[in-house]
Amino acid sequence: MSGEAGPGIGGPETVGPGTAAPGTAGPGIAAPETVDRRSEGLDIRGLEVRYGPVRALRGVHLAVPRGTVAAVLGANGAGKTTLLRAVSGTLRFHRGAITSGTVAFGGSRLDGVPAAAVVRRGVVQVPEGRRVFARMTVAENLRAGALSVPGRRAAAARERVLELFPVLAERAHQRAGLLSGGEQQMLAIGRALMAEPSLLLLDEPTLGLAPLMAARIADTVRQINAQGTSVLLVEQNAAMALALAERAYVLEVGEVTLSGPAADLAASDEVRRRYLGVGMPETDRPVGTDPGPAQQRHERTRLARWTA
Amino acid sequence: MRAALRSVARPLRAALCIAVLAAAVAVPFYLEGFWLQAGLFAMSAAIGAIGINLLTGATGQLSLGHAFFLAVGAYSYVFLSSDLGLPTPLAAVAAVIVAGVSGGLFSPIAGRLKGAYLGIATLALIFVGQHILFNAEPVTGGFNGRPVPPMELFGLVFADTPELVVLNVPFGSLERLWFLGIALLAGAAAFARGVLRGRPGLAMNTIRDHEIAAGVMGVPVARYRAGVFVLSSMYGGLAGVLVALVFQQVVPDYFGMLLSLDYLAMITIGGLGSVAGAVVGAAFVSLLPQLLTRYSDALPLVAEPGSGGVSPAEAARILYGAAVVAVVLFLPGGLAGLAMRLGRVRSKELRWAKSAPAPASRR
Amino acid sequence: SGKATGGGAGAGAAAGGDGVTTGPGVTATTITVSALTDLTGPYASFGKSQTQAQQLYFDQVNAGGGVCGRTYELVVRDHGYDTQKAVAAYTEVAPRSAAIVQFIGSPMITALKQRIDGDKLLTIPMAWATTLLGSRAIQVTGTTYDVDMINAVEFLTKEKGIRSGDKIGHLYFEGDYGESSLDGSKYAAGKLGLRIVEQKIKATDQDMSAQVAAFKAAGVKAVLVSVGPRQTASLVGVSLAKGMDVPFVGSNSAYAPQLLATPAGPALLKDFYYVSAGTPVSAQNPGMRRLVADYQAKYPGETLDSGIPTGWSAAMIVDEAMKKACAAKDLTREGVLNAHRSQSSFGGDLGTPMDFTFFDKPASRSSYVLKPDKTALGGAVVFREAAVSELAKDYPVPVG
Amino acid sequence: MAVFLELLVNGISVGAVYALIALGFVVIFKATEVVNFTHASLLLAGGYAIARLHPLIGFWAAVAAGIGAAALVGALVEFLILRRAHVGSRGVLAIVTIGVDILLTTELTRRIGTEVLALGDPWGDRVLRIGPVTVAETRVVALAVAAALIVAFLLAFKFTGWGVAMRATAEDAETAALMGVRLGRVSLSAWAVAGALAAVAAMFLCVFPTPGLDRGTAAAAMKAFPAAILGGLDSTTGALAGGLIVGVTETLMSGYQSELAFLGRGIGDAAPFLVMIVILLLRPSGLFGTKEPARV
Amino acid sequence: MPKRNQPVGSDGGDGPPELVVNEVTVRFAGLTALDAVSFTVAPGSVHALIGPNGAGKSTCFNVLSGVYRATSGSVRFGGAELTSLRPHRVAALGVARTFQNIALSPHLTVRDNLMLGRHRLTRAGFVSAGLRLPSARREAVRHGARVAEIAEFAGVGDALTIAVGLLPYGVQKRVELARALCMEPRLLLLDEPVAGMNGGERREMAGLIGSVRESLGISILLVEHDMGMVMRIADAVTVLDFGRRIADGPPEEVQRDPGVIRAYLGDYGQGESGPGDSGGPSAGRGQA
Ligand SMILES: Nc1ncnc2c1ncn2[C@@H]1O[C@H](COP(=O)(O)OP(=O)(O)OP(=O)(O)O)[C@@H](O)[C@H]1O
Ligand SMILES: Nc1ncnc2c1ncn2[C@@H]1O[C@H](COP(=O)(O)OP(=O)(O)OP(=O)(O)O)[C@@H](O)[C@H]1O
Ligand SMILES: [Mg+2]
Ligand SMILES: [Mg+2]
Repeated sequence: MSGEAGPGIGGPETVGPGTAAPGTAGPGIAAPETVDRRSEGLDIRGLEVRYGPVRALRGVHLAVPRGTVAAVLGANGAGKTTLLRAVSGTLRFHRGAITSGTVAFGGSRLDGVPAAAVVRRGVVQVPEGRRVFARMTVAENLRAGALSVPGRRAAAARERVLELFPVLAERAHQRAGLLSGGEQQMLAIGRALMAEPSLLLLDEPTLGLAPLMAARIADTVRQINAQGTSVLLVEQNAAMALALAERAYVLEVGEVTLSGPAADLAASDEVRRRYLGVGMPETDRPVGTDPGPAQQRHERTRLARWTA
Repeated sequence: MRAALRSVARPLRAALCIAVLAAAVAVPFYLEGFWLQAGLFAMSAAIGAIGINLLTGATGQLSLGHAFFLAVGAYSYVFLSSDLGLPTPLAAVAAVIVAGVSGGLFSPIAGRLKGAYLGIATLALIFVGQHILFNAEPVTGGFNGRPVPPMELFGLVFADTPELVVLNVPFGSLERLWFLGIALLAGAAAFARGVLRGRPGLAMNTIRDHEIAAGVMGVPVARYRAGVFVLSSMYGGLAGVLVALVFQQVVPDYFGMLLSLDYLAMITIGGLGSVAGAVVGAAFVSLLPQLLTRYSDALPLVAEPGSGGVSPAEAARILYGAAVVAVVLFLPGGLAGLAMRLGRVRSKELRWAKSAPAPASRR
Repeated sequence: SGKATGGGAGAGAAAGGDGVTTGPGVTATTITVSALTDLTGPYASFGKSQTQAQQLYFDQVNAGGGVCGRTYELVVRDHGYDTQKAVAAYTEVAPRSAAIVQFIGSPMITALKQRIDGDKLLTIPMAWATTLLGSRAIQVTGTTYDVDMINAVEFLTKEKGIRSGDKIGHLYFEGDYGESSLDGSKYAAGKLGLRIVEQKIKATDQDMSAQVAAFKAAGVKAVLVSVGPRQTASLVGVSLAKGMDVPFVGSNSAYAPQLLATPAGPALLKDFYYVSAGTPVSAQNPGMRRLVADYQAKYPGETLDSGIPTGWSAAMIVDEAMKKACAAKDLTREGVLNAHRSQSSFGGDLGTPMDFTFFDKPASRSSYVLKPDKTALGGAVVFREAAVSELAKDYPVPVG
Repeated sequence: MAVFLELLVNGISVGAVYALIALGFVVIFKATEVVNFTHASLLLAGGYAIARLHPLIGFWAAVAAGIGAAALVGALVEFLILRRAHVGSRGVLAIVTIGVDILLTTELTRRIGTEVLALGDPWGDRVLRIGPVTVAETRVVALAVAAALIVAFLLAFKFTGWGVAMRATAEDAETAALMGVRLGRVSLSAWAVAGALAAVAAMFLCVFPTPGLDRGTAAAAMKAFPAAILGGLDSTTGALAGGLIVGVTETLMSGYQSELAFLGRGIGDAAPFLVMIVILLLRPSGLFGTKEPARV
Repeated sequence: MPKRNQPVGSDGGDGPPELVVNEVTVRFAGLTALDAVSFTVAPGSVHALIGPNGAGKSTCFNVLSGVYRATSGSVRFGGAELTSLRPHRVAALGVARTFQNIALSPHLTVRDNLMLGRHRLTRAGFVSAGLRLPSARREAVRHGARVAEIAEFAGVGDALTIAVGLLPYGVQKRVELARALCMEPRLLLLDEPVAGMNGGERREMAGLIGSVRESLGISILLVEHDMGMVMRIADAVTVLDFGRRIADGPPEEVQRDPGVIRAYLGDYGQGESGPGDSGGPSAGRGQA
């Protein structure tokens, strides 16, 4: 599986097990690009990841050409975060490991490389769920973000981040743990930008952000992308993600079941129904998503009152 | 499927329990004093360890002061029975209660402090306790301590005299105490199990994992912290009474900091948060040095005492230290955890010892 | 089940082929004696030299054909000054021992006093607290700490010009050693109209500056020292440095030759003395000479300290008791005790003469005054020959 | 009055040494959130190295070597053991350090055996006379060194990348790694530094007014616990304050024990802990400690 | 030893009282997180609390649930004044909440996490649990059954024996809701219940919240940034900005309020994927 170029790269959209092919078809990507891409951006081939017994990813092919934005959609538990962990080398913090396949960036392999080294290659992740350093001040958090870059550049980066998120400037000396959820999210993103990444991995950046702020993040992504940073975006807000990305991938229970130009995916009924929540009939259940308990027919069931 | 596992496990458990019990009863008829005494030390340790495991393991409150509560238990027993002339069983019960109360007096600290801070704050109990033991002579007998009146239960005296012979085995104090020890340990273990499995156990674990959430879910956090502290002190007290009965004389030096550290080692080696773990760990920690000392002559690489080189006692210490380290490195969940994994019966108290997986950490 | 439990004097008493009734620890060929010592704890140095001296002693006796047609077997258990281990070790060795030639640590002995008595097991404690008196089976050798201190105080008055009305400091350890020493000094002070300035410390204390400051403030004319060598060194050193130039007299355990190598050495050589019932290894009498020679032969390079004669004579005491018991054809524990208690003047070159016929008083009341000395073996020489002070002679010893 | 001054000065002077020891605890705690029981044996290791080496290579070289040696031991402890212990709670790690401490202490005391080892320091038993008060020169130096080191670390933690990385790692290793922090190096360096500090502390602990290094030396580390806590486990300033408070309390209490006889003699050792309790009642995370940001 | 807080189920049946937040102010060193905020949650209604990040929504929740002390002002729930109560006392009155950042015990099973929700309704203390008294046993069984029922309802029925830590985030969110329901609350506080979920899951969660309200008739106070959802299920909306209340009223009005648009919504729907509305078009717009 891992060896040969999986359908994820070449073909317009993949037909994964248990998924109907969406109607529309986008232009395929020619082979030479693939070659050049492999030397250039992020290239994931035949990736399998396990957490002990749990297999979280299976035969995933994914590519983020330099200077582009790719989006990953998927239900809870589909493996999005796992995918990013596999790239950023933080799987080991969760007793997980890449069991087959390769992850390459800028032509050199990332799999098996410790997280710190990955960062030094310019691949920076905004972890899921903020993860700010609660006991350190906002300023110190930003400082921590810039640990991998020289002082002068750090100062410049700091400027940019603070104008992007003015509130961080106001709160510079407050302890990050006391920030509001959204403020923490901003700090987390700002902290990542401090490292001047050439590939930015965003795990649900707009989580808990107000609409205005979410839009702001979207613009930010466009900006830094315009400045040449490639972005791998995991986002539950599918509409936004598809709007930002050139190319999108749909993960279901650890497999890429759908991929292609974002526009095409945005147009596909499948995606519209499941990830944009558009026109989803009450009765219909998403097929093939995490077999876990996530989906239940709760709209039907009523809960009786508790009488002692 | 887990249910299935359980249904298989239950009869197994029962059989195991019966076997263990039978063995326990048989022991005094075959083993000599040294072993009985070692066993009794282990039982007392186990009781104490269960107590501190409720505190440190299940509620996440570090305590270095456990030895103090053993002292309170032991000395209260002596004082109440010989000075106030309480009947010994009553004195024992009262002693446990006194230990609980002294734990309660500490609750302003125990309720408010967490983790390392509480841990070191409880060190104060040791040092202040030692000071009192040495200086409050009328009660404690000062440096040379006090003789311990033997327990007397339903006319049976737990001492060498009057002579008693069962199946032509002379039943001295150790043989008699053995059964008392077994009973106390079984009781203590069962109780702790109930607590951990029941409503309080959940509250304790949640306080450990997420204090604020616990409060919001209706758990009176401070009161629970204090409550668990009291409970664990009572376990300490009971352990103290038992150890006093074995020693026949309480001396202050015994209840020092090393003892407290031993208790922490026990629950780590055994397995944090679980009753079984506490017992296994206690047995390991309290038996190891005694065995090594006893078989010092037989041990390889261990030099003849006084002849320089690694002496038995040193070997014991080294092994002990190594064991603590090794267990944490290679057996997350401790010896009990290992047993569980071998028996493929997982116990919920044990899980937290393994570090939390990803999605939980959305902080 | 043929299991034997400890306890019960003469448990398994039987008449051997040679018509000698034997008790636990005595077989047709061997007599087992045990040493419960501290080789890894605070008293390691002491315990080591004692154990080695005793090993030496029994080897020599065995080489000479043993006693009563039997050879000695010395079982050594190191409890590292840990009560639980000590109790465990006792429970293990007691049932198979005819005597305990060495038991270090009075907390441990106190913890076991009842049982030792019950087991009628002749035991030589290596601690000299009055609390150990009053048991027929336990033989405290030489003087007790308090008697030593009484002699010390008298020494101060006789030779160091301390007179009625003066204050003398007493630095002592928490615990039996320090506190029974204090009994002595208080008694003497009371008799001689002196005032004692107490300073109690713990074995873990290292720096005596505060205590010196207190003594200095109180204006003491001399200081009694019942602590460990470390603290002694610190005390004496700091006192001189702070210009408190007074005589110091220590208990036996307050001094160790190792100290002379430390910066405190000079200070100790200046005006420090210590009292002991044991003859220092530097003593020039034949017995001591031979012991030292043999010891150095067997354990070359090992430090020589007071532990050696102490351990040796303890072994000798037990050996004597066995010989006598053998003569009486009774090697049961009872027999050994009777034999032991029948000796009224046990003496030798290694310590002041002792009387074992009673056990509610120290076996001896006379102590040497010794003085540190760089050149001497064991780092100390006799400064004043052993003598019983007037006070000590009719001092009512508190017992138990 | 003179007595009081004398005691006070002495208290401060021992406090300085305690502060140095406490600083070691604090560094480890800040960097790894582990209560480091191994510190006692690190002290012993440093002292032992100095004591053994000074006859051969002279005092200062020996001190340098001792610092190096202790740092190495510390680093090894981290590298061989703590790094490999994947446990959820910091409490468990604290217990591991107990195990390590037992190992090291046993071996070191075995080597030290029955000796009392002098460190051959240049100060000897000289004392400074300030009016009525006298204080050992060694202690004056100790105070200076302690103050200097503590300021240094205060700055280091606040302003150097090393400090930031260290605190980040302590709080959330994974995220720190995502900042490009080399986790291994950070905690390794922390332990090395703690070892070095221990050696420095040991040097002052084993010179006049104490006779030298012996197996009992490590016990002094115990006194540093209340010092570190009441100052605030994660505060370098706290270490200094705590050390001095403990030193002074202890000295005054034992100096005045005759007057305080009703409390029982030898209260000097218990007193610091009582003070600690009182302070913790008022400030549950010590005088200068930062308290957990509690919000949901 | 902890005692039970409230007679069991005393508040189970009867309908919820009104929640009146009056002039509540919360200050932290330097900043005012809530500035004299007042609003009222009508019995049995779904009331949304929205506003920009850092507006003070969670702070408000923390005041309501006793985690923070209000600097001034009052919160009345039925007869009780909440501002003076500690969290467990508030819980005893039947106020349950979920957290913006998941606050479950990762190592305990879903069942155990839910059972904790029963804490205020059960009474077994150390003694009765330790001695396994019949009372404790019966209690455990009864409430165990209810927990299973609620789990089923919340759609985590077959995860009961799994350690929460191993579940994906979305499922953990459901567990949190279920745990809150296990308290048999009269007032339910939900802090961003659908954050981190995709369209489909949001729709389901919305449905779930709806049916909670239908079947239990309890009051729900909701903090959510997903306007689509707010518009869909809220009866009334209060908008905070910089700790001050800038609007209050039925959703449609609030949605039109220029102040709200300026401070919070912006070009409403931009990058927004509320279930039903705005999803597709916005995606299209993004492409432009
Ligand atoms: N540490 C772990 N141990 C075991 N299983 C894990 C671990 N972490 C994640 N998993 C499992 O791996 C699968 C993928 O998890 P992952 O967090 O990548 O999903 P996700 O797409 O990020 O979901 P979400 O949208 O909730 O973030 C899930 O089924 C989850 O249960
Ligand atoms: N304990 C605290 N100490 C200091 N400041 C705090 C504390 N809690 C909250 N704040 C501040 O109060 C303000 C309001 O915080 P709050 O969490 O209520 O915002 P919010 O409305 O929930 O925002 P979000 O939608 O991002 O969660 C924030 O600026 C935050 O920094
Ligand atoms: Mg995720
Ligand atoms: Mg919030």
